[in-house]
Amino acid sequence: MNSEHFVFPFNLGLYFILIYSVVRSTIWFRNLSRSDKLRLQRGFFGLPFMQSIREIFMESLLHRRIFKRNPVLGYMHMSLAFGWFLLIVFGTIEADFFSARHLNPPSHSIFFRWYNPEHGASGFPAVFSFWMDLLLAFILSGLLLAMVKRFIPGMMGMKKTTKHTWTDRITLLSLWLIFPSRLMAESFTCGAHGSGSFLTGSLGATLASVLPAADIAPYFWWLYSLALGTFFILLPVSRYFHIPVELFLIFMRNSGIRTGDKSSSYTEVQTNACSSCGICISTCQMSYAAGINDIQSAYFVKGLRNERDIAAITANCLMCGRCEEVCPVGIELGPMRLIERRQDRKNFEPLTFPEGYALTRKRGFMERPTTQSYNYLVNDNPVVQADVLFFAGCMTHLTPSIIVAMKKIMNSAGVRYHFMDEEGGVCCGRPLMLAGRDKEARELINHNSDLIWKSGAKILVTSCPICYKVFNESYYLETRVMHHSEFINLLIEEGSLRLGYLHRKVVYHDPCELGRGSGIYEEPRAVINYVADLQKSQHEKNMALCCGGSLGNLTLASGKRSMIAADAARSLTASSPDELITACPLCKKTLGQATETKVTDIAELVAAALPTTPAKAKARIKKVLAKTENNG
Amino acid sequence: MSETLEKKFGFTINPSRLIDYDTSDRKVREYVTLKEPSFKLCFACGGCTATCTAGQHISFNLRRMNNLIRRGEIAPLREEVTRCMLCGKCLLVCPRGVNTRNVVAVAAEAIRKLERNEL
Amino acid sequence: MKLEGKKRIWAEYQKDIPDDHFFYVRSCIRQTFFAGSEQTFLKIMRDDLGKDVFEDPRHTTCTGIGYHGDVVPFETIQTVVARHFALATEAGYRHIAISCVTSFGIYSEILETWKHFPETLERTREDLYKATGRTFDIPETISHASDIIYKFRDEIARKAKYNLADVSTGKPLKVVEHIGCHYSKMFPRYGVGGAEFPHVLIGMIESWGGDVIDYPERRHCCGFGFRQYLIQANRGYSLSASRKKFESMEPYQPDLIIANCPGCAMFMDRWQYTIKEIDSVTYGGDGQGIPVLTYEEVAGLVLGYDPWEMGLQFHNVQSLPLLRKMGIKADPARRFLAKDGSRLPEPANLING
Amino acid sequence: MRATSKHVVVAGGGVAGMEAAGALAEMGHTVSLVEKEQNPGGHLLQWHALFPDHRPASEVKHYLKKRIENENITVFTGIGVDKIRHHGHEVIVTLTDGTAINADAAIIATGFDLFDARRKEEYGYGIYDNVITSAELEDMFTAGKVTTTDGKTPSRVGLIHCVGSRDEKVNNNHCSKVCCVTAVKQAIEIRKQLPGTEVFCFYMDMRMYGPYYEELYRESQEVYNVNYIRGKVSEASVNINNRLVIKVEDTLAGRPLKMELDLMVLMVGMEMSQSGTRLAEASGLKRGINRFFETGDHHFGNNLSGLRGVFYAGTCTAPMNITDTISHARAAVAETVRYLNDR
Repeated sequence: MNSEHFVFPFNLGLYFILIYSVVRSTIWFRNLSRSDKLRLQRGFFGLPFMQSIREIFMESLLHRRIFKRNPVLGYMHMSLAFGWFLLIVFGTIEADFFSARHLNPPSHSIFFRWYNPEHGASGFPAVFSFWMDLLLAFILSGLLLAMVKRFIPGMMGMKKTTKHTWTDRITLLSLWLIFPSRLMAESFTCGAHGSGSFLTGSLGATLASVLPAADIAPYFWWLYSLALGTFFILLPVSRYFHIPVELFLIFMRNSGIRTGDKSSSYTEVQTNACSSCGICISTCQMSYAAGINDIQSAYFVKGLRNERDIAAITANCLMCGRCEEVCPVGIELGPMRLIERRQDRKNFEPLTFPEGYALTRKRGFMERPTTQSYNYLVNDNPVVQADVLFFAGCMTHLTPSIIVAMKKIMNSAGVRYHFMDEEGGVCCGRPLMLAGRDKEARELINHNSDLIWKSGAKILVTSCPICYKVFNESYYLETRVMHHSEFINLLIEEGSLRLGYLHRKVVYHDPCELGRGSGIYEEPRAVINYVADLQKSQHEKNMALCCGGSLGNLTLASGKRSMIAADAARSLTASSPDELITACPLCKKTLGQATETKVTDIAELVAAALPTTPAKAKARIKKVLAKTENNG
Repeated sequence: MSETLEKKFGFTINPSRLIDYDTSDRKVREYVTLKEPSFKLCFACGGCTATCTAGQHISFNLRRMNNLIRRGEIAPLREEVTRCMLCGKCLLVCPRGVNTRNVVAVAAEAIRKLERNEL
Repeated sequence: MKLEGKKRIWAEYQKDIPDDHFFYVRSCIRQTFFAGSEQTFLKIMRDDLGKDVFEDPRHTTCTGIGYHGDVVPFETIQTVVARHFALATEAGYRHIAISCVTSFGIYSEILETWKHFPETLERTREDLYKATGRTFDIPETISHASDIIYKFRDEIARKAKYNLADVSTGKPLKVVEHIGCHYSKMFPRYGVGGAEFPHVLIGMIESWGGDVIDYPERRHCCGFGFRQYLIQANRGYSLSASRKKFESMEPYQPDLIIANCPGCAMFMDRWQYTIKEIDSVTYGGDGQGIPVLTYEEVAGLVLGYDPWEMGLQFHNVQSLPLLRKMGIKADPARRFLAKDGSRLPEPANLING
Repeated sequence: MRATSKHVVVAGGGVAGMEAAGALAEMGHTVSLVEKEQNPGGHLLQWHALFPDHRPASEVKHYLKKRIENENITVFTGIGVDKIRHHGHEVIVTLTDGTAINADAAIIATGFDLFDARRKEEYGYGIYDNVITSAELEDMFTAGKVTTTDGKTPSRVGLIHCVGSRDEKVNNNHCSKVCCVTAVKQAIEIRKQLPGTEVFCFYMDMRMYGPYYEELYRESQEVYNVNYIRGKVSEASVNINNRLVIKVEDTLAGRPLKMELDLMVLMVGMEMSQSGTRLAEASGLKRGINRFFETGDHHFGNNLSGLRGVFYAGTCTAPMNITDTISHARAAVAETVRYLNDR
């Protein structure tokens, strides 16, 4: 048989995937908004380019982030990606170096051994083929781990791993076949010609001693080429498409492109850049605390990619943002879910196999019709001028202790403030946004903005992180927006609060919307450290847990919520602190129901540290004396 | 009834206030119960309504709304569902753990579907 | 529907209806709108049953409409009724026969009040004496005229020339009975058969060969409800109440409605015209409207009286199809002729005129 | 033991009577248990399953049957108690056949009568088909199938609370306590037997006063989709298809509501028993405004009658569930024994 033909599948696949990627990325580029186009162009010829190269090396090849979280998993990805990369690089060098002509077709370097069976028997070539064998071994070790992970995820310290579609399976199979078949092919060839190094050479020799190596070799070269070809051709319709797409994503991100609030080709790139590694699943509290295992970001993204009806998945998420923190590809999962929630989708026909190759997705942005309307809101009440506005927020009205504390604090600091929603105000609009009803939220935002502008206040203090985030991000204000923890910190720094020290061991719980949501980590800690003994807890700052009460989730049943709350409370109180401090009325209520430990808002803690006035103290002493006399 | 008749008699036939359970349309109720089963648990204590943020500005009454859904009285619902601000305050007071916020969302959805004949 | 169940209830609500010597008090509405009924009552009582029924021209309205319309105070109406009793006493009658259900309700309400609050009786005696110098004895019995016809229903049946049946098929007519609210809903013990399943009209229908229809809204008010009808803007309530009843009885295709209350007879009749105008709906099996007759008129028909003598033609829904069914010969041409043969003005908008 | 053995007459062989008799006999006292029906057991005999745990009534019946299997107990059935009077050191109990029993003490456990639903004429009990009482529904459960009079499976059943309770129109202002939870229990049983049947409870207040009652109520909504409409049914009638039509105000919607039913179950309440009433009048025993026997003290004399040596047990003093009845009977025994010892 004429064995030369075996290169055909490989070539087919290679050229297909090259052309496909180029076309696809061009289309993505074309669909970008003008500003994003400019960003990308500017980025390409500037610093961002270098950053991207570096990031590609660190993340796409070395998989540093995964390494940090899970070394074994990191090694697996690294061996496959980086190993293969090196194999290609050195393969090409080897081919160019040792063959008559330079600039060979890719197939020449990939099937180098077939073309030069005698090569590397001795001398410098031998060193080179040793190196190539070493790389192959390196990759094979990673492959072994991959197989282990697939069949027994636990071994990789992964609680869960993603489920596969059948195209994924075929692609995976072909991927798995590539290197073993290369090993076998090379070994047989080497065996037949007594060449090859420690791996291919020795294995080849043993095989040759019992089998007609020369006759068998071609079959494995065919298999090798077929595996490569299949892999390349199926790439666009399988999860492994993320490998090329991730490179594109990195360039885009480094050029400053962000998700925004509408689906664009950037969201599409992100969708395709997800490797379904499953890290998001094992990080998700809904999974390990509430046993819900089909709504995590990996499934969400996969659903997007395959055009499934994912309304239920989209709604059923706490929006705590923990998955985004750990996503090795750095996909903006939160914003992408919100975009999906803003959509109004019906009649899906899931992508079928050939459609998977479609260069553009019909899934455009379909805005949901408005369901709410607040035309009944009028603010005809007289305008109140004040330097500081205090907006407690809906939830805070259910935790009056926080309000009382804030009043105490501001009074003792001599702050001239106006309690904006004392008689009950209007919702800040964030809950509506979390439910994907931005248009409606706008109505409330305008209503509140109007009040705030009229007040002419310089600082707007709120006790609710949910309000805080939306005030910061979606309100057009000249007023400085502060969460009360920030504000208290400010009062302490400028010395207008005299505080005692409470000898209490406390643990601080970062509310999602305040911590990950708005990046406020230090101020609350500073405040707490100032008045009490702040202990570390298992999950701090950007990896802090969600209390479970989140308004981000529309559909979660109260039972499941309390499971999450209980788990969070357990971990927070592991060091059995005297008090559990938080900075959100919703967290306070939710955790309060989940633990025996006293749950206090940071404001209450500070209020408790306020010195009691001498007069009061005297009165108390009198009382005590009186009592003792009566008793005695 | 035409203007002339109105003039002729000086009165009309008053529309009935009756809830006729056998003729009312219970599709919305079925949809809501399916999508948000906790809806069944409401025993009309009115806690949600008492704490309601929107309720301080207008007569939005979640307790009444639930009841109307149950009776299949859609007409008065249409506007009522649009009033809620979805702030979720009611979630924290409901003694029966009804996912009140989603009840509103689902009810609004159901009514939209009803109008599109998708129920 | 279990008859024995009803019989048990009827047995519990039997009232003592005297069999002779009645002091008859007329009804404002009836003697204006269908005077024939009261005339027929007297004719049946005196000619067919040979009873002594006395009328005093000095008898006045009981002012019930004013009382329920909130313009006549209770003290006043007590005095007015006391005067009626005085007239009866003076004429030596101890049994009152009342033509109007409103009056009947007023009388029973007042008697009950006097029973439970004797001071009001004393006050009334005083008021009446001061006003008219009259004194009175409380009558032994008060009967609604329908009670009396009920009592003698079988005697009437024995004298009957016609039955409440379709002569062509021999099938009994489907009859709806409607009882005035103030007949027994206020004081069940005052009504034959109580408040829930009054027997007074059912008894007549059954002994005269008809079939009683028990439809869901049987208990429902005809809609007159003084405050509703007397204020024009409120008449919509009155109208919709009647329609509710019609809608509910419609499936049974009734041939005839019998009422024992002036208001009911009048409104269930007149509203059929209004509903026809507003909703262009006419009820009744053949869409010819449902004739609404008083129990006296029906008794009269059974005894073979001339329908036009009784004034059936003065109802809005004409009863020609009904008469045909019952096999009663009555010449439509004679409907609006006066005794001397001169033409009376013909009412407009009659249903199946 | 025998030496101090005393003779006690227990009037009424229902739950309270049987428990009291059993407890006394256990202590070695001689007991004459007098029951007017042919078999002891009282209203329990008619019940199929009990709230709040759907336990078969037969288990409790069995317990009580065993309770009175004691040589110290003589059971007289088919005969009532006419009169009880205190004479010297003795209590003389006259039976309806004239025989007088001289005893050391007596316990009155004449129980209750179920409200006669015919007295709520507007509901048409005994007049319309398919209007039944809660007790008759229990018979259907025992028979194993709930059907309409013409043997069809009802597609909608309505349970009407407070029939003859909390209703001055029938001269009963008291709450019968057990009907609410009975309705919930029966609603669940109907849904279990006929999953395709809609069940509605029409209530004024849901009075889930006992342990696990509220849980049962919740379960009925969560698991069995029982519907609750707050409002007292004002009247029932039948339409041309012989389906019941009820009128009620949906007080939560503030609007009148009309509904067709295939089966209407009246949750009949408890009233002072007629035998008890006769006994009270003959023996000059006081009765409260609720017409049940009036006890010596609401809080700490809840078993004391006006007569020395005569004590009350169970629902002859007020509506009670079985648990409370048994406790009350035991309390009555304690009072009796204390009296016998002090004497």
